[in-house]
Amino acid sequence: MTIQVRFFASLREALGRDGADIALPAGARIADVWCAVTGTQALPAGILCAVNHDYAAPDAAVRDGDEVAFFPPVTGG
Amino acid sequence: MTIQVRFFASLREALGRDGADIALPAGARIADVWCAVTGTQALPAGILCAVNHDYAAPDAAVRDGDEVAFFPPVTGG
Amino acid sequence: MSVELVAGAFDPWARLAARQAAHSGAGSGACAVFVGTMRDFNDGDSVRTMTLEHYPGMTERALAGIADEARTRWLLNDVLIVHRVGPIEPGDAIVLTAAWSAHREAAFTACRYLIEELKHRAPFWKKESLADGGSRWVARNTPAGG
Amino acid sequence: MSVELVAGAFDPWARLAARQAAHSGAGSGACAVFVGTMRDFNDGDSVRTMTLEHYPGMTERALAGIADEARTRWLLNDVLIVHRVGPIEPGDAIVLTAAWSAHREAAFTACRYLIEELKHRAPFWKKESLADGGSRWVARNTPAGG
Repeated sequence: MTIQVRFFASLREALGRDGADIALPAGARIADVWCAVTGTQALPAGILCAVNHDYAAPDAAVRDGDEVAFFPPVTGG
Repeated sequence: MTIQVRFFASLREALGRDGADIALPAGARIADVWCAVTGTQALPAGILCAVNHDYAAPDAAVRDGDEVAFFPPVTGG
Repeated sequence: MSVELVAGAFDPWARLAARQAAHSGAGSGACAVFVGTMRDFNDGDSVRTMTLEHYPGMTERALAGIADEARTRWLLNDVLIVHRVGPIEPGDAIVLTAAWSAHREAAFTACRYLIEELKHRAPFWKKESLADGGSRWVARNTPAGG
Repeated sequence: MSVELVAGAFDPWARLAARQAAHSGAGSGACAVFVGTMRDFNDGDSVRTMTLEHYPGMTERALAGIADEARTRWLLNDVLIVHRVGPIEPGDAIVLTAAWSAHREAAFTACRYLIEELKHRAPFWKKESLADGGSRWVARNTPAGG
């Protein structure tokens, strides 16, 4: 399945890109998306995750076509 | 001594006047002002009192030239 | 700090805009506001107009005292209170309280303090003219939780 | 109910005036407002400009969700949220939250809820350009008590 990944703010700058499309086997979870797209071993603490514009936990499953976003703590208002 | 008495709102309407100047012996208290100006025996519960534009208790002493006001609970805002 | 009684209709948002524009620099950060507007009903009755009586001298003194207390209790950059007196129509603004601070907690808490103390202590009295032709004095304000 | 992201400077008081004028009748009674303005200092440093990044789609969804929750929890006649995005200068309004109700307790509590939830959940990120030429991402919002 294909997942559309997006990064925001300081995380986007640190990774040097605003996202990527990535192919993953069925059954993958959000944390697997992170590891696959960044080539790292684990999702760091403090990074927030969203699936299709809703907050989601790192162990939530993703489905083909999902948009998965990773970003730092929010600072609006 | 002479006290300038003022009434407001429903109390003013009930008494049919907005105030009076009244002569009282030295040592009079706010409750005495009320009794003298209205000809009644006691200040009713729920009537608020002020001396010279500050809230005051019924047993507070008044002095020559004071402005003493009586009014119902406030309903501004 | 500004405390004002106004005898005619006032635009609370224009007052706030003017006050904010007068703040030199960009120090504040947080502004909390309360605006009370005359409703066209009260206690189940349709209200046509209202008259706000006050005690000239004591009312201004009470409002200035409340504003001073707020500035003593919280770190505020500015305080604004505007209150209508005299005849007033449904939809008109009755009261405006505002507090500016570097922090939203202080702004909110101070703004709430201003309106609660005003309703509790400032000498104003509302007389309602009802749609059925009668009139009545409002007996009591709603408590803080109402 | 209205939730809006704006890319240029906006006048919070003009927005409030327009919204209030659009309310048919005189039903509300109480309006509580919070306006957050960009300060020219933060963490002891002088801030020249700021950029507000957001997540198009998710940000609007988060704000609409917060406004809906407020309308579920309290008896409100209207809710307004306006938030700036993109480059912004000191003294500019960043955020406006407002709640209209028949009762001031509901208006105050809902207005506070709107801004606290927004700061906690809505995907916005501030990047500051400092007077010394550097820039930095704001790491964390002040807690509700700050």
